[in-house]
Amino acid sequence: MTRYTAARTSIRTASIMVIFTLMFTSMMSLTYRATRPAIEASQFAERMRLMNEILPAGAYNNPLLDDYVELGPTPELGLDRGGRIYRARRDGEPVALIIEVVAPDGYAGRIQLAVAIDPTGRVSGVRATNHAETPGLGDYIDPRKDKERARPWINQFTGVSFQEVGEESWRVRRDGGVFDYRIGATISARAVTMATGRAARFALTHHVALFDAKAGSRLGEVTE
Amino acid sequence: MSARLFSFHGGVKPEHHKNESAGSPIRPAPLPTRLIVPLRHNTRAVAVCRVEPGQTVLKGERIGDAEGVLGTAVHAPASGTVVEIREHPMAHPSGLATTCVVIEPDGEERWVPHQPYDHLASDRQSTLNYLRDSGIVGMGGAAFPSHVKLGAGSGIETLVLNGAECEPWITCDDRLMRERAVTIIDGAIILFELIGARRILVGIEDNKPEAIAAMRAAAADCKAPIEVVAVPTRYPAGGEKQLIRVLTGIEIPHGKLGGEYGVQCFNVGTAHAVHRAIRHGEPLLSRVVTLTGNAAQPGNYEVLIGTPIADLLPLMQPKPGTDRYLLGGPMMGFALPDLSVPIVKGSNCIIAASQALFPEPEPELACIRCGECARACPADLQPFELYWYSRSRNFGKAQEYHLFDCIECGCCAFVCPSHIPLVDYYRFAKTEIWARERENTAASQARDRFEFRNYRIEREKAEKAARLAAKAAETKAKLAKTGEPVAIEKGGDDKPAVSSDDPKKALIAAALARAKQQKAEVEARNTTDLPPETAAEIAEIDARRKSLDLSSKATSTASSTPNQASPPSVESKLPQANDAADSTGTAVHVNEERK
Amino acid sequence: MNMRSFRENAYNGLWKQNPGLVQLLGLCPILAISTNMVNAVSLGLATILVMAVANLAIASLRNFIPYEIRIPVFILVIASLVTIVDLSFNAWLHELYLVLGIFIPLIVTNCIVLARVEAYAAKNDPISSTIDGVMMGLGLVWVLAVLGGVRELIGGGTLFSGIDMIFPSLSPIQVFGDGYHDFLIAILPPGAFFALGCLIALFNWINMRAAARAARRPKPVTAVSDAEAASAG
Amino acid sequence: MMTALLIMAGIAVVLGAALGYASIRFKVEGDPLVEKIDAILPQTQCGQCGYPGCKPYAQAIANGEADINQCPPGGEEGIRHLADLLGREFKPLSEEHGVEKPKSVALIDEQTCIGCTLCIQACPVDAIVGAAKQMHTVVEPLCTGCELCIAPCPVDCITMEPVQETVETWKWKYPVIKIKEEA
Amino acid sequence: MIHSPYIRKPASVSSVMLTVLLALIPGIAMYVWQVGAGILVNLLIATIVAVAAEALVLKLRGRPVLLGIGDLSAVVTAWLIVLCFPPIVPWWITVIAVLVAIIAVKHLYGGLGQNPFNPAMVAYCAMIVAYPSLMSQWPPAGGLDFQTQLGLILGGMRDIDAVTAATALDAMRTGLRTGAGTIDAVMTQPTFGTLGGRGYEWIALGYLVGGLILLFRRTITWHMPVAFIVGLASTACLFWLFNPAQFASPLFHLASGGAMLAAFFIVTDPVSGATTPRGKLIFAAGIGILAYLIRAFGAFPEGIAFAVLLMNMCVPLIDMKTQPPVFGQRSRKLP
Repeated sequence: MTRYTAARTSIRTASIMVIFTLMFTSMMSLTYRATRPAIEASQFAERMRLMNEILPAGAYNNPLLDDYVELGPTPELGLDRGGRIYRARRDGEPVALIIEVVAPDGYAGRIQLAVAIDPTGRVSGVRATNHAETPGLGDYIDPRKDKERARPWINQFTGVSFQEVGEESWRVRRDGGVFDYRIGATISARAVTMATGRAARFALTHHVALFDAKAGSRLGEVTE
Repeated sequence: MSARLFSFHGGVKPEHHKNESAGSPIRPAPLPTRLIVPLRHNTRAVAVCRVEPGQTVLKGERIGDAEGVLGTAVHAPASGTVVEIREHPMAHPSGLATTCVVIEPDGEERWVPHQPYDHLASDRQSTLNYLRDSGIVGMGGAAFPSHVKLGAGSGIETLVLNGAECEPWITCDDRLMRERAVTIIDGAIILFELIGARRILVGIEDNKPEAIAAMRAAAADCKAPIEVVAVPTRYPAGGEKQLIRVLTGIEIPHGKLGGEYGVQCFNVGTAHAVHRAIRHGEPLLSRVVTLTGNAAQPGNYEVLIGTPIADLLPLMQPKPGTDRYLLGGPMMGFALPDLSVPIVKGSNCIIAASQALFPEPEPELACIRCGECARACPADLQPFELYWYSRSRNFGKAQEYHLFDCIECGCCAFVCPSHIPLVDYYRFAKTEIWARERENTAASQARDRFEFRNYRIEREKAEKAARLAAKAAETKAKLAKTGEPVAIEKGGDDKPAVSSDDPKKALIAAALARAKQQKAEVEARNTTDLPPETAAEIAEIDARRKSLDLSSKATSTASSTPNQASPPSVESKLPQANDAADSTGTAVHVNEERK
Repeated sequence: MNMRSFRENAYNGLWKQNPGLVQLLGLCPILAISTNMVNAVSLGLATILVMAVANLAIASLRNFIPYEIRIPVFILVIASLVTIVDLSFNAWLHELYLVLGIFIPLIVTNCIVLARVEAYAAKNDPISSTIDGVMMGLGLVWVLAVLGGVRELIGGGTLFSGIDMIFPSLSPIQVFGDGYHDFLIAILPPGAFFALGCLIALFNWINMRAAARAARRPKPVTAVSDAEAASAG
Repeated sequence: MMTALLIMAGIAVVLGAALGYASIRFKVEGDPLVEKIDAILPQTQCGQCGYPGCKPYAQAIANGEADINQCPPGGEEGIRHLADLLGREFKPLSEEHGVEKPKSVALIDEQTCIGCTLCIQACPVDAIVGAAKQMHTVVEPLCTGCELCIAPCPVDCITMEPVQETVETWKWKYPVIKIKEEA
Repeated sequence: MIHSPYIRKPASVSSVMLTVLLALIPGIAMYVWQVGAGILVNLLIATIVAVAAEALVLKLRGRPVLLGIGDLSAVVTAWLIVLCFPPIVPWWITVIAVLVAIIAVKHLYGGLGQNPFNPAMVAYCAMIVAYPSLMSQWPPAGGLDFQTQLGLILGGMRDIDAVTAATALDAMRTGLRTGAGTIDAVMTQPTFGTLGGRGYEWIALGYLVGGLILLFRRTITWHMPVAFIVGLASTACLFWLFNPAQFASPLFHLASGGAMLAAFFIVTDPVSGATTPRGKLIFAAGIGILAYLIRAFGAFPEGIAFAVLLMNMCVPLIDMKTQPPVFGQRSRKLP
């Protein structure tokens, strides 16, 4: 075998590297193209399943996932970079707002929640969409992980009205409120409870503006 | 009396047990039937024997000459006959033998002619040589030659006289100071004059008030600036470096002698021996030994060097229950492996040990790193770390933690709540490291010599090749004249050892070859190939002719080695490596005078 | 490809050179996802797929890859394959993807894939490389299954939790009943280290006993019979 | 899509070229491993390993030609050190290469020696001095105990004497941990 | 062959450990007086389990069993574990904790003297992480009779929430986090006494007395307790001066939680702690500072255990870097 100089070796390795890169990158992009429709369909189905968990399927009849408004950064809901609010209507009448809210003070960081609230401030359902709470300890906020399968903890918010409970009592029992928590994992419960309360108050104060906004529009500053 | 005292870190206060023997005055021990005088003083220094079996010697006659830097002379402790010169166990924990001169005393105590030595009239070096030839070594235990100490350093400010005697049970220095304070002070003044110090400090532990009083009385009578200082009783205050620290505040690092720091320390016993040597011309023939322990008659005896210890035991009448005898104090001494070993210049005490006085240690438990040992260590070491690394044979780490600063005083093991024989681990690690150093030195020496030999063989081959090439060139030149150039050129190329393309090299090779050839004309050409194949044959057939044949080869080998072109660095490396080994060894072995 | 080398591959992957217990490669995913058995096994299966395909691809292409750039090329191949697996799962096995979604990209960072590619596939023929990939993957799977099972059992008192997300007809087993106090530390990261440490200790103990027994027995045990014993157990 | 491909290709060119360049320019010459192995070997130069000296054996180990258990003078400890250095498993000394013996030095019986110089040529470290027809002597501190001088001697006047322990070479023993069961 | 020194000081590990146990008694007495005798039940359980586990492991490891138990170190570990735990913790938590400490933390690392971590603290951390709810149930001082405590420990009673209260540290933390107001407002809750937790401040005093006994007997040196207290108090003081409404006073921090127990009995563990004098100061001060930071900003109300473990990890480095200069190597050669 002949001895290569540095320059010749560089050219050789670089060209082989390029061939491999092009080959495998093309394979990746082809796969990406081939799978995109199926992935989007799956994601859509997944979102709808979540929506239907917190809002009964028959309660609305508008295309829920298309009827949303974009929110700008809203510290009140813990949304640093904005989020979406979906609007459920039945025959054009407002039924509920589905608000993405973030509880920043979870035991293991941020907890993302989807909260469905009707215009009177009554909670229709809450789900944790993303969290990293300690497995076996704080992850009971996800009903699939909750050991009390018959009566998941997070379902206690269903049907509770923010107006009736009052802001002072919208806390876990340990802090003097009305909501249960699990022993040893107060922080997770406290975070979810407080975030749900904030979402309810937000829905209560802003529901007119939110329902009136054009679908897909972006609300910069939500005002009264 | 107003001297400010300093303190050293650590130390312990064991029960001192001095009263057993301190009350009895020094008595001469009876002359033994045989004196066994070792020619070795310590692990490093051996004297050269200058007597023969059957020779008659006088008391004080020199029987061994000083050799080496650390050597001192050895003398006959009594007049009599040299019976034999043989290997005999020595006073060493190993119980190994060393060369000893065995003398049968005739009991007449005839002295060799001797007269006082005027050190003031002689120059310094000859006085030091005189002391060396009088066999003066440190009497504290390590037997370090006094002339070496006296010769080291200049501008010494303070002469420290060590009368601290901190080990429990030992009282020989105490008695010596009580009874011979004047001679000690006189010896100290001689030393003082020899090193040109500005003051003398005598350090005595405050549990020896009689000795302090006697020394003060003696000091008061002379003009030299002597101060007798009572130092707090705390083991190891009698360690040379600890005492210097206490008296002057100076700390002498490991491997250094006091001379570099303006202070020098001698044992009171040494001062006494110096007095005998200078004022009376008597070499060091005897020393005071404390016999104590589990004994009915503990006391102090003036014992001739070379007296077997077994001969001394009846003097103290050991009580029943005595199961072994310790040489030295209980903190640093060792159990005698053999009772026939002789008293040497460093032997200060023999303790009859019983289970009641020196019980078996409790079983060793795990180290809990409580740090007691570090608190007790007078060398400011971290004994538990040293233990950890010595135990796991991680010697590099142990040295990083200053293993060789350990003076083996035993304080750490004394206080250890887990009853770990810490000092044993350090001794093990130290000797192991020395052994490895020796092995490494030997290995690198062997490697160098092996490489040099290979180089030499290569060179010889090359020279042979060059010779052949030169011959070929000659032939070529001859042939060139006759006009056959092509074939010869090929022949030249066939010898790769001489690159004929470089004219200079060829010239050198030719020159070398010429020189070689002249020499080689008398040589048998085929010797290199000869030996392996035909050796046996030749040996059987014609020893005479064979040896003739080979003799020329051997001489050529021998002569080629030193004379010819210097090889790359190997020759120059060899002596250096040896020197380095010697100096590290020396540094490592320097012990401290202690009692 | 003969039976003998197949057995050797199997023995190496499942026991002797087990990636989880001996090579200790890919500790990050092993420790992170072994909180329960279902997650652990699922990721293990995805790893098998990636390892088999990656080994096959590299072994086929090995003669075209210069020594100097082998590592970037290997990583490129592995990363592409993992992306393809990830996308395919998302598109066509969406249920499984929901469980494994976040773990599949982790396979790229799993050193075991790169290690086998470098140590085996780059030097051997495609078929035995594929088998090596599968066997190493299976070795990882059983370790993951044991680890996940133990942690889940001690930490939560259940087994197969989350299986209903893959097979809706099945449900987790409550082993210790309701009164069990979850020993949370087993599920938390420290538990992963403890459990793996104990498993490795057990593994070494078994090996030492086997070695001791082999030493006592006059006839030495061959590697093949050991492999059988291992795969049977 | 094209952008992605181009970016990847760009990265590939740069990295490929850099690696190729580095592989030529930063090549490490020489083998420090041989030196490390050689430092562990006892330097007896006895050749029991099957190589003509310790350095060649070190070279052979580094090249993977020789096993680590072929050096009897190094003994078990030496094998352990080699195993540590090379990350291999310890294995007992290979019997075909000899057995571990206590360190010895050669001793020439001065009465028998005929001065043939054969041993002088055999000694790998030039530790034997003497000339033809003169009695030869082993320079004891230099002798590595390799035994290579024994075979060539025509009159069998060389014997190996174990090195005696002296006060200088004496070592303290490792403290034996005494565990006494009480009660 | 036995070598010098041939004489030894009459000291032993078991006498050291015995002194530690005796010094714990004032604290335990205060515990019984203020909170109830339930703690004694757990102490008994822990002692038995510790000795049994120690004996078992020593037997398995082929070590002399009696010698190992005789050093009493297992008992000290057991007592410290129980004294860190809530006194009404179920018996099986005590058992698991002791087993973790003796088997996993001590013997898996090689037994007494070889464990890099404080066994009692590892056991505490393992349990608070594993059973956070049960480990945060503290009985209010004088609130529970012995019968109830026994029921809780032996597992008869389930409704634990009803009878327990938060510790002072926990209440302080929750109070401040939920915005109940300032320190002063929180301190009016019945959990609090004059300085720390009601009743529990007396126990801290008991430990202080025991600690002084240890100091007096020279079982421990002054370095660690002083450095720990100074570290904790000065950090607390810094924050307190910065904002007295939101950060509790140094005295509160010293008197509540396990501060006093830690100062004299836990950070002073010789095996897992630093050994050089300067190292001891750094080690213990580090624990004090970390403990405060974890208390104030961490996820758990009490941070000493975590702080101890974190500093345990630094011990080899600390000991290496704080070696005192050896004799003759001091910078000043002349006084």
